[in-house]
Order: sequence, then C-alpha cells, then structure tokens
Amino acid sequence: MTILLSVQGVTKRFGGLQALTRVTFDLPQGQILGLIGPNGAGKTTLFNTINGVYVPDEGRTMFRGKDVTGKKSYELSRMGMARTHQIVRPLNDLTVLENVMAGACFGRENHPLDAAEKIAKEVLSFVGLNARSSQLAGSLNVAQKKRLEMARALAAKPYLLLLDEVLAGLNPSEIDGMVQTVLNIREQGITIIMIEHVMKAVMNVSDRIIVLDYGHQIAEGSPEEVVNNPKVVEAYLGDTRMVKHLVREA
Amino acid sequence: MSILQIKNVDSGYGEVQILWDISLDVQEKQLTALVGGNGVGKTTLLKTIAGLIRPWKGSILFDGKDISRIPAYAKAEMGLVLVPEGRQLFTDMSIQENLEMGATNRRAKPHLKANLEKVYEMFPRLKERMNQKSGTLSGGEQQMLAVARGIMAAPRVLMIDEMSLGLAPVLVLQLFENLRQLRDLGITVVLVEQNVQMALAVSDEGYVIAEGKVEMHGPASDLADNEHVRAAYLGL
Amino acid sequence: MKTRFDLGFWLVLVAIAVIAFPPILGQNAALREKTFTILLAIVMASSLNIIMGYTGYVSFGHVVFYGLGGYMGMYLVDNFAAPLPLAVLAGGIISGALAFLLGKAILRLRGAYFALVTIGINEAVRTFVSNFQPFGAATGIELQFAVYKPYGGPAQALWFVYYSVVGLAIFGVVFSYWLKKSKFGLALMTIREDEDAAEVLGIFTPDAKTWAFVFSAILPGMLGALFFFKNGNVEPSDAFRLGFSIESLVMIMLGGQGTVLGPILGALSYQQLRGALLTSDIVIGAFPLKDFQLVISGVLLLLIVLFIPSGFVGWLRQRIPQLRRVLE
Amino acid sequence: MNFFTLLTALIDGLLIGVVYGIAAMGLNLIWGVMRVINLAHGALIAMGMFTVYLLYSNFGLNPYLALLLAAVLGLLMGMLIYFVAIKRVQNAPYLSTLLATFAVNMILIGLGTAAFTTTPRDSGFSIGSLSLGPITLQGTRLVAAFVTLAVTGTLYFFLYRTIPGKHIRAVSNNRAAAELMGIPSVRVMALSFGIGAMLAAIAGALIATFFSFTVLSGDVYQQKSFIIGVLGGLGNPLGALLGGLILGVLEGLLPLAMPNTWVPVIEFGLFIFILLVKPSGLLGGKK
Amino acid sequence: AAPAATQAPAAEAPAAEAPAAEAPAAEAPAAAAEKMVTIGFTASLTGKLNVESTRQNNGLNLWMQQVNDAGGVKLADGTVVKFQSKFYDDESNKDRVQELYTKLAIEDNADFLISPYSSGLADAAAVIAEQYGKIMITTGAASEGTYQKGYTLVYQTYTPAGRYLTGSLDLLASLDANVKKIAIVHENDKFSTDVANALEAYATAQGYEIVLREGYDSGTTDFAPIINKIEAAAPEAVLGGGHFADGQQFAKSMSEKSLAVKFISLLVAPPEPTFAEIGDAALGIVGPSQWEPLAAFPADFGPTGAEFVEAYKAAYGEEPSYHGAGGYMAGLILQKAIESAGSLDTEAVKAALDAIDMTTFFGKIKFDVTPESHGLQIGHEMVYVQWQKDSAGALVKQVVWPSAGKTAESLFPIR
Ligand SMILES: Nc1ncnc2c1ncn2[C@@H]1O[C@H](COP(=O)(O)OP(=O)(O)OP(=O)(O)O)[C@@H](O)[C@H]1O
Ligand SMILES: Nc1ncnc2c1ncn2[C@@H]1O[C@H](COP(=O)(O)OP(=O)(O)OP(=O)(O)O)[C@@H](O)[C@H]1O
Ligand SMILES: [Mg+2]
Ligand SMILES: [Mg+2]
Repeated sequence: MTILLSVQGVTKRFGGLQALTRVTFDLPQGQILGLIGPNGAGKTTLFNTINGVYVPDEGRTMFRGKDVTGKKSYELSRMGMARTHQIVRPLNDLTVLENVMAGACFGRENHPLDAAEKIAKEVLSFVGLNARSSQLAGSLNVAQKKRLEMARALAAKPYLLLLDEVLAGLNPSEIDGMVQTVLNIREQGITIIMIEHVMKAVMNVSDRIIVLDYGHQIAEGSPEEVVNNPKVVEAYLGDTRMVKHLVREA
Repeated sequence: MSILQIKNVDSGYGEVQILWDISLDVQEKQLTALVGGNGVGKTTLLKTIAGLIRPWKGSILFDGKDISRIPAYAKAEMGLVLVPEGRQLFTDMSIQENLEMGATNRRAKPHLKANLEKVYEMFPRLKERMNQKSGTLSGGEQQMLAVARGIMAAPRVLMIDEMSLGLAPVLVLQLFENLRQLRDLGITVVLVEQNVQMALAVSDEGYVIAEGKVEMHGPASDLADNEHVRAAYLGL
Repeated sequence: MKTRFDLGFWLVLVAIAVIAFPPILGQNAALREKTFTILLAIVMASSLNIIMGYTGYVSFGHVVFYGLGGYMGMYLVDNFAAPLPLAVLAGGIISGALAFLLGKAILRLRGAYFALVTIGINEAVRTFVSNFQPFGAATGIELQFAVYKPYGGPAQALWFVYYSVVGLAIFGVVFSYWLKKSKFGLALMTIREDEDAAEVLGIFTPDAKTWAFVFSAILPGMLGALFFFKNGNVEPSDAFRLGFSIESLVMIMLGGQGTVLGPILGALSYQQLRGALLTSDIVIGAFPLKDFQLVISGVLLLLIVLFIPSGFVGWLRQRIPQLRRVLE
Repeated sequence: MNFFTLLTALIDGLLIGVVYGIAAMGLNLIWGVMRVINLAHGALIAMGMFTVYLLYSNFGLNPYLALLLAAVLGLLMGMLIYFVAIKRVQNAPYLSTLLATFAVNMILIGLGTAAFTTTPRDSGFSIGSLSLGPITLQGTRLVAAFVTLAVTGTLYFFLYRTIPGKHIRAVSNNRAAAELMGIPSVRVMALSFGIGAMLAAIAGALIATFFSFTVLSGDVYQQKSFIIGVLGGLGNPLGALLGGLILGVLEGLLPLAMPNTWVPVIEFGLFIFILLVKPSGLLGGKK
Repeated sequence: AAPAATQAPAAEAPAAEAPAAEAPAAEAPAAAAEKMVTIGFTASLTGKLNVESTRQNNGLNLWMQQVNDAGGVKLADGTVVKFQSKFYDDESNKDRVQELYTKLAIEDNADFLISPYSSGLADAAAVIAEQYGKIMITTGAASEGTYQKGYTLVYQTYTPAGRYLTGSLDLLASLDANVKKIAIVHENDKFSTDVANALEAYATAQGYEIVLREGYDSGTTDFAPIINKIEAAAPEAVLGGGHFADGQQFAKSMSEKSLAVKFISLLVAPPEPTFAEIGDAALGIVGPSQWEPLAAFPADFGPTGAEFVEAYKAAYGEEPSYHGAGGYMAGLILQKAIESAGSLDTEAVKAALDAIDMTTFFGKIKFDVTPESHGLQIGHEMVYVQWQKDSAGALVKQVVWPSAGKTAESLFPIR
C-alpha cells in the first residue's frame, strides 16, 4: 500500500487564530478519506494548505514521496493534485467545454488543445454535462456548476482529488447521484479527500474519516469508530440518538 | 390571517424568466417552508419578495398593502427581513458591529440591547468572537452571524434562505429549534431549505416549488407524508 | 477549436485589408495620413487587448511602452544612424524587456490596484526620461531632415513608414487571433475569469501573465519608434501621454474587449469620430461643434459604457449566439 | 544649508500637504464606499477653483464664503454624477466605472474649456503673510491648513458618530446586506459620492486662494491624490491626510537635496513601491 | 539648394493640385482675375497652449482682414489675390498635427502654411510642410532646432530661443557690474531649456557665477520648495521661467516669500498684460518680448506700431501682446514675399522670402539662408520690458532694454 499523501504536523495561523494545529495523517493510494468537523474547524484551510494556496506555518506535506511544502498550487496541480471549491468558481465567460479543457490542458498531463478537447468531452459525459458543453459556464445552475467544478478537476487526471462540500446545496436524490459519481471516480483509481457535512454520504463513502475541531485532529478511524467516539459526538454530532437518527435516515 | 401574499408573480433575471405565476399565502405567526430541487427558483422568489428583484407581473401584499414596487430597504423598515443565501456580511466590520447594523431600522433600534443578548445566547460562538472581523470567520460561523443579524432587525416576517447550508448537524438541529422559538415569540418565519425532511418537520405550512411554479402546498405534515414528495425530494 | 484559421480569421484579415489598402491602391497621401492614425490605434488597441481583454488586467499606462519604444528608436536613429527597421525592432525589444522586468512584480496586483500602478509607471518613466540626458532630457530628441534621405526622400519615407505600420497591423491582428485560439490564450482567459481557480488548475499564472504583458508591450514599442521617426522629434510629454493610453482603452471598450475584431472596429470608429469632430465645420446655434468635441466625445463614451459595455462585437455576440463562431 | 531653510521647507511642505490631503480624502472616500476610482476628481477640483475665482472676481465675495458655496455645489454635482454616470455601472467590472468617470471628466473639462478656455487664472486674493523671524508664512496657506483640519475632523465625526455616517460605512462593506437591513443604499452612495466631490471642490477652492490655475489644473492634484491615496491606504480617509503630509514634506525637502525635477520620479517610484510591498497603504486601507 | 525635400512632393503634387484650380473658382465666381489663397494651420483651441495660440490666431485674422479689405495683393500677371484661412484644433498635442497638416496640404489645398503655436508642435508640422513642398512661416516657435535640420521652406518670425534671456543679462550688467551670482530657474520644456542652455553658456562666458541651475516641470504651481532652494543658494539675480501660468505663479511666490534678489527676469509671462493680475508681485519683473506696443520701429512695410495696436484693440478689445503681433507678422511676411515675387509659385515666393530684409512695426525681419540653418530669424531682436508703477501708482509695462528703445529707466534693485 503506497502512501500518496502524507501530512505531518501541519499548523496554520491567521493572526492570533490557530486554524490548524499539528494535523498529521497518511493517505494510502486509492482510498476515500472523509474530513468532517464543525463549522470553522479548519477543513477548508487544511485543503488550502495541502494544495498550496497557503503555506503552513509549521509541518510538512509529502505528495507521492516528494516534499511539497510551500509549493504553489499550480506546481501541485502539475504533479497531480486537483480540487473543487466550497464556493464554486466557474470561468463564467468561457463555455462549459472550455472550462473543462482548461483542466485537461494545464493539469498533470499537460495536453495540447486537441487532446484536451477529447478528454474534456469524455469527462463531461462522465459527469452528465455533455448536453451543455457549448453553453457559457455562467449560465448553469448551482448543481450544474458543482458538476462542472468536478469535471474540471477530473480532466486534469489527478492522482489526488480534494472535494470541498460538493454535496452542499443538493437535494437528497441529487446527492445520491453525486455519491455514485464519487464512487465511480474512485473506481478509476483516484484517491479522494472529501469534506462533507451530509453525514449519510460521508459515512457511506469514506474508507476512513478524520475529525477536526478548532483546528485539532480529535479523532480518526473507520466511519463506525468515528461515529462512536464520544469526543466526536460531543464536539460535532450532538447526542447519540440524533446521530443514529441521522445515519439511519441517510 | 395571512401577513404576506404573493399573487401570480412572474420574475427572473434579464430576459430569463424563472418564476411562473407563483402565488403564496403566508400566515402570520407560522413557520412556512418553501422546498424544492436545485435551481427551481426558491432564492429568486425570496429576492423578489424582499425587493432585490422587481417582479415582472403580479403583486406582493404585506399586511394587505401592495409592496411589489417598494425597494428592499423600505421593506426591511416595514419588518420584512431576508437572511440571504451566501452570508452577505459586513466583512470589514466586527461581529458586534454587524449585529448592530442589523438593528438600524426604526422598529429594531429600541430593542437593540435585548436582541443582542438574545442572539448571543442562541449563538455562544459569536459571543466568543464578537470583536473578530466577520470576513475572517469560517463558512459556518458566517452563516450563524447572518441569521443572528436577521433576528436583530426585529422582523415581523423573517425569510431565511438555505439556513442549514454548510452548518454542522448539531447546529442545524439547534437552529431549527431556535426558529420555533421565534415563531412562538410571534415572528412569522419563511424558510427555504434543501433539507426538505427537516424543514417540513418543523414547519406549519409547506410549499413545494418545481420549475418556477408552485407544485403543491398544504400543511407541512401532509406534504411530508405525500408519496410524490417523498419520492422526489426525500429520496425515499 | 480545431479549425484554427476559420471564417473568423478571414473576417479579421479582410477588415484590416479594407482599412489599410485604399491609400496604397490610390497612392493617396491624405488618405494615407488619416489611415495611418487609424492603423496606429489598431495596433495599440489590439496589443493592449492581450493583457486587458484576454487576461483581464487593465493596463492604464500602456503608453509607457509606446513612449519608451519611441525614445529607443529615436536614440538609435539620431546617434547611430540606425536604419528604421532596426530602430523599430529595438523599440519593440526594449518595451518587451521593460514589460518582462515589471511583469512579475506588478502583475501580482489585481483590479484597480494594477490600473493605478501602471499609471504610476508611466509617470515614473516619463519623469525619469525628462531627466535622462542620453534621451535629451526635457528637450527630447530631434531628427535631422536628412535621415529621410536613405528612404528615397521624405515623401517616400512616409510611405515606407506607412507600409511598416500596415505590416505591424497585420501581424498584430494575426498574432492576436492566433493567441486567442492557442492553449496559451486559454490560460490567459482562465486567468481573466478567475485567477485563483486558474492557479489551482495548474496554470503558472505569474509566468503566463508576464508573457501576456510582454506580448502586449512589444508592438506598442515598435509603433512608438515608427511614429516618432515619422514625427521627426520626440519629447517626454508627447511620448508618455496618458490620454493616449486611455483612448486605447476606450477603443477596446467600443469594439469589445477580449475579441480580435473588437479593437479593430473600435479603433476605426473612434478615430473616425474624433477626426470628424476635430475638423467639422458644423455650427449649432452659437456653438461650433468643434469647440465641443471633447464634450461630445465624453457623452458618447459615457453612453457606450452605460449601455453597451461589451462593445459592438460583444453586443452582437450576446444578441446572436450564432455569431460567436464568426466574430472572434 | 542652514536650519531655517530646512524649517521653512518643512513648514511649507506641511502646509501644502494638508491641502493635498483633503483632495485625496475625497478620492479615498469614494473608493472606500463604492470601489470607484473617480477620474473626474480633477475636474471637480477645478470646479471648486473656478467657483471661488468667479465669485470673488465678479462679485467680490470673500473666497472663504465662496468656499462654502463651492462645497455645496460640489456635493450636488457629486450626487448628480453618481446618478447619471455611476449608478448603472457600479456593479460592472471596475473598468466601466473608471471609464464612466473619465467620460464625466471629459464632459466637465470640455464644458469648462468651452466656457473659460484654458487661460490661466489667478484670484489675486491675499490676506498677507505672517513673519516669524526669518520664516515667512503665507496667510492663505495657513487658513487653508486650518480649514482642512476642521473639515477632516468633521468628516470623522460624521462617519463614526452619526447615523448617515455609519450607513456609509455599512454600505461600503456590503451593499446588498445594507439594503436588506433597511439602509437605502442608493441614497447613501449618492451621498458618499457627493461628499467625495465636495471634498474635491473644497480642495480646489482652497488652492484657488493661493495658486493660479486653469481648467486643466485639477489633473495635477488628481495625480497627487492617487499617490497619496496609495501611500495612506486607499479607502482610508485619515490615511489620506497622512499621505498628503508625507507628500507635502517630500516635496518641500527633497528639492533641497536634488534637482527638483527628480522629485516626481521619487514620488512615483514611492507610489509603485508602496503598491508593490504594501498595497493597503501605511495606515491600511481596503482591498 | 533644392534637395530631395522639394522635388519629391512634385511626384504627388499634380494629382492633389488639380482640383485646387477649380475649388477657389467656385467660391469666388465674380471676378475672373481674382484668386483666393488658402492659408492653412492648426491652432490650440483647447489644451495647455490655448491662450498664446488664440492671440496668435487673432493677429493672423486681423492681417487677413486688413489685406483683403485693402483689395488684396496684385500679382505680376494682374491677378488679384485674396486670402482665406483653414484651420483645425490640434488640442495642444502632437498626435494629430501631422495628420491635420497633411490634410491641409493635400485635401484642403492650402497654398501656404503657418505653424501651430509652440516649438514642439511647429517642429512636427514643419516635417509635413517640407514633405509636400509648402512654404511654412513659423510663429510662436522660437527653438532653433527646427531650422537646423536641413529644411528649405520653413521661415521663422520670432527671435530664436537662444537670444531670449541673453539681453536680460546685458541689461543686468549695465545696471550693476558687481552682480555676479545668478540663479537660472526654468521650466523643463524644450523651449525654456533651450533658452536656459544658451543663457548659461553666455553667462559663464561673461564671468557670472551660476549658483543654481534648476528646472521645474511644466504645470508646476507650488514654487515654495524651489524658492527655498534659491534662497539657500543666495543669488543676486534670478533668470528663467517658462510660459505664462508658471511664470506668473513663480513671480507671485517669490514676492510672497520675500525672496531677496536684486533682479528677476522671466520668460513669456511678463510681457502679457494679464501678468499684472498678481499685483505688486509683478513690480520690477523684467521679461523679454518679441515686440511691444511701445517700441516704435520705423516700418518700411505694413502698418506702424500705433496703427497695429489701434486696429487690434478695435478688433479684440484688448491690448495686443507679442503673440498677437507674431500672428499678424506671419501674414505680413507672406504678403511681402508674394508681392515681391509677383506670383504664388512656391519657388518664386521662396526666393522672395530668402531675400527679405525689411523693417516692420515688429522690427527687422531677415532670414538665414545658409543650408545649415535656413529660415532661422536673424534680423529681429528682442526688447525687454519691466513692470513699474506710474505716477498714479498703477502697474505699467515699460521698455527698459535695449537702451536705444527704452521708455523708462530700470527699477533696480527691485527689493
Ligand atoms: N443572477 C442570475 N442571473 C441569471 N440567472 C440566474 C441568476 N441567479 C440565478 N439564476 C438562475 O435562476 C434559476 C433559479 O435560481 P435560484 O437561485 O432561484 O434557485 P434555487 O431554487 O434557490 O436553487 P438552490 O437550491 O440551488 O439555491 C437557476 O436556473 C439559476 O441558474
Ligand atoms: N484568510 C483567513 N484569515 C483569517 N482567518 C481565517 C482565514 N481563513 C479561515 N480563517 C479562520 O480559520 C478557521 C477555519 O476556517 P475554515 O474555512 O477552514 O473552516 P471549515 O472547517 O472549512 O468550516 P466550514 O465547514 O464552515 O466551511 C475559521 O475560524 C476561520 O474564521
Ligand atoms: Mg469550509
Ligand atoms: Mg437558492
């Protein structure tokens, strides 16, 4: 089992605020890692430090055996890391196809335009947006934009995909569709870290879960273990009855 | 008695029509939920009611008065307050200042102190951070502040768009509880939610919106039991 | 995306040809002078469009490249009797070099901050040149009339300058078209739409922006060398006239930023309009139109900004989606 | 070079600096509230100059009374500009507002040129000088400095202590939210633009009491306002005063050490430098 | 001396010239033997040079009206020539000057050209005049550079820049031979810098010590820092300046700051009547003038000074300044040349211009005809004025140099 990503003692401060405190974990290739925690726990910040938007104040990140601490996000992208954003960022004035081509062009495989177009078309039909490929991205609705984010990240053919709340704002039946998509991505051998508040999805999809609270890593383990960890329950899920309810309901 | 009536409203952006002949009746001191899939126009509807978008056709009555052409700020003065989707905080101001700004309208000003205490009690997290600039809060914290600020405006009708978006489950539960309290205090609440089950569970009335039209409406509990709703929106 | 040089390309080329060739065919010098002004504006606008329209960075002080190129060219012609093509090339090189040096530093700034810093750079360079002895400091550089001799006398020299500017214009728009259709162009437009997202997608934004800036600086530099050679003298206040910069922005706005055809149409119509207003004999009531040309231009600009902000071409593309293919 | 030369240069610099400051304050306020760089700022400054000049030379009205009228005119003009040129493009990319205000500038300058030509004017007004030993201070400049300080104080009181002032700050933070909280954002912004324009007009009016000027003179002060705004922090009115003082002092002292034509090179160099290393300015402004 | 410059346009001229024959005929059908001659130029209706340019324009129009009213100019073949003007706004900047002059030369068929105001614009226009083989009389364009480029058809009305302030120094020397420390403070533009360079060379040769040589940018309004610097250098005299606005402000500030110097001489601004707007600050300031209403030259061609002043006042309601006179002179020079040539032919008129040696109300006019600086004005001399108080205490301008033409003794030292 090769370790794709290794996060070692990562700390990030914003002024006086300690957003991440010595976060440490290893992510084996092919797994789906769920990242949960209360609002403001530092989940998005962790993504930002992993993919080079922020430089950690302490600690290191290793990606595919190389120390990538302090590398810029475009360098990491070339190395095979892709992400979606919690708040979608479509390239509004470009077409859906061009959006996805951008992913293929500048991602890991760095394709020329023609090849990128082919890949983009494949990815678009994979996420079910092929009918919209010549539309301007700005004219899509939120759910479509989320799919577009995902398609753009996938077109880069990443080794590691960081998904930041791709399910937020979707209704339950749409969530089912999206969860299926995530599983399909894993089928392709792509490793995933996924931030999610929608419990049923994280619990069902993740191989392993890490829980952050106030920037601290308070628990780690299989979904079962995490759900039953009293620290987690207290910090995040509230009373156990409700947890059961939520998980079952899911 | 209905406090807010929407009559045959059409609305949209630019030349794109989103809402088609929508009619609603919001009863005073009740919790009304608007549910529906993505992009069906729930946010657009709230924006239209709040005055951020002008309705193309039809009328909006508040307390029996036609308010369809009144700008947003004047509606807030009247007590029709929207907590918008996507935070919309005064990012360069502290939490405390944000809350104070929420209470700038004439009706809310006298109750500023009392309301402040009330919302700090509801959201202790905000109290801890009361001097932090709101722009540096996390997504969820910002959502809390947005709801709290709406409450500060001493609304008669409080419309909340996607309150639970990005909030941890524990908070979602608590917030729904808080909404019930507000209703019991005499505030009419209109709720737009992705979390259909939860929304219908706490509400008195429910409207299902589909493709810019009202597809169904009735007592929330009836809707929750409705076969079609269960199949389409609850994934059951 | 496959058919690189399709209908849109030929349309652009035809547009340039229709503008540039009449003076040549008729060997008409007055028309040539008028067209010269238009072509000058086209090259300037098309170049600026690369950084402004494609990349989304509004360079307000772009005239700095024109001015610096002009000075460089004049310096070489005056001191070393350099032939015009060499001087023009040098003008392009020095402007490109300046853009390269500045690029990484100033392109970190976004939005209005970038616009402000470019104004600052133009002013800094202008005031510096006003003190810089090799460039004649405040008095600038003057050419001897004899420099036109090697081109077959002054009249032929003017034609030579004209052919050169036609060449630059054709090169400029073809390059502009090719760039837009290239992978690099896609990178620029991605940056324009959302720079943070672009970085995450793997675009080396600092490099991409710097090169876009360099590409948008070279032709103005060459142009400056041509213009001041024709003019016979150069002074700091003429070379670094901020108004010219802003006029170029206006032309792009008028035609449609981010499109290839837009700057051409914008430059054409703007120059025609200004020319017509400046030389008009119309008197309305007690008011001769030409006294009010500034007011009229202002009102027109305001109307465009307020009502058709995407310019002619942008407006057409929005109105008639089928045209998106043709109007690049 | 003796001590008094330095002292004189310093005082001269401070006195002109505060006036630069007030010109920049208007630009800064408008930027802070609506993220608009007002390229018509110079034209508004010129308007202030001409108001004082025309009232004084035609009707003998005391320039400081004329200044009040100039201020009111500036306020109204600013609101008019807002409604005609800004309101519609406020949410468009910032290039639109830059060009819209530039168009307004063309219109104002064009009208001014048609009416007054670009002939230099001088109000010829003087209230004598104050001599302190070897140092001579011009009365008009001293008064200008005091007026500026008073206006700055009033502006601060207004922004932080009054309801309309707080509304300006809220709208400057998030317009849609302010609107939803019951703040009439359009009126608030029109007011802010009006106040910004008023500050420009006041600056122009003060300058007219001691410098000669033309229809085009506002441009110089507009450019200085950019530098000052960036120095002190764009969007930060107090920063404008600080920036103005810094610029004034530089302009006062630097020529003693180098050819005076190098001063603008230094100024613009500083401008670029600050933008690059601390774009939020010395006092921190709004991004 | 007809280099490529004049021959080349011949290739283009015929095509353009052809319609020229018809156009005037259409306009003046009455007398068969009358011909309208078009004089083309650009003027700075807007922009920073507007004031001087407008005065220049006034002068030219006055001349044109007078010559036409007087029945025009009769050529050798009996044709009566009348004049009309065609002009455009150059906005005080160079971008369109060449385009507009080309338009004037070719489309508008201007027979003769007059320069725009200012050395910079005139220089750009001169290239075009030369390229199309049109004679251009420059006025308001003092810098020597334009005439040292090998042009053959460009003629200068004004005394060249280099001689603007040297006379001031002569005046100073005559007033007090002990004054040795001078400061040269000038606008940082082409014309003023040319003046300052020439002055510096001259002053050094005369044994003056230049304690400060300082340029300032065009558009400078705050002179306080510069004056502090002058004060620190402690000169006895200040010479320099630039154009009107800065000169006026500079003088005003020197007075307000009570700068202790004995002698001040500034360019361009002092001869303007509106210079007196600054009140007592104007007192004692000396300025070079191309011409002054008070200077009475025995005119052998054209009106006398008094006649010109009267006509100008009648037409424009103000005392003429030298820019107005300069505009008038451009026309007068052309008139003289056409009369002597008896023809409108470029070569003939050029020969006449080369031969001109006349005295007008403006002073002597004669052009350099050497190939190195053809067209440079070598006849005309500056006069120097100083603002003084008359017996009633009002500010008046007096001519104080050269001593032969002076109308009053110099005020010295001024402070
Ligand atoms: N500013 C806008 N301009 C144009 N179209 C818009 C705009 N905002 C939303 N739309 C479109 O209007 C439709 C309805 O959007 P709206 O935001 O009202 O949906 P919603 O029901 O709130 O969805 P969600 O659950 O995703 O929030 C969508 O198709 C969306 O793409
Ligand atoms: N740029 C920043 N400057 C200052 N503080 C920040 C910044 N970004 C995030 N923070 C703070 O860091 C903490 C963690 O934020 P983060 O966005 O990572 O939370 P999160 O776990 O993603 O929360 P959510 O689930 O609500 O999205 C929060 O308290 C937030 O206020
Ligand atoms: Mg987050
Ligand atoms: Mg919504």
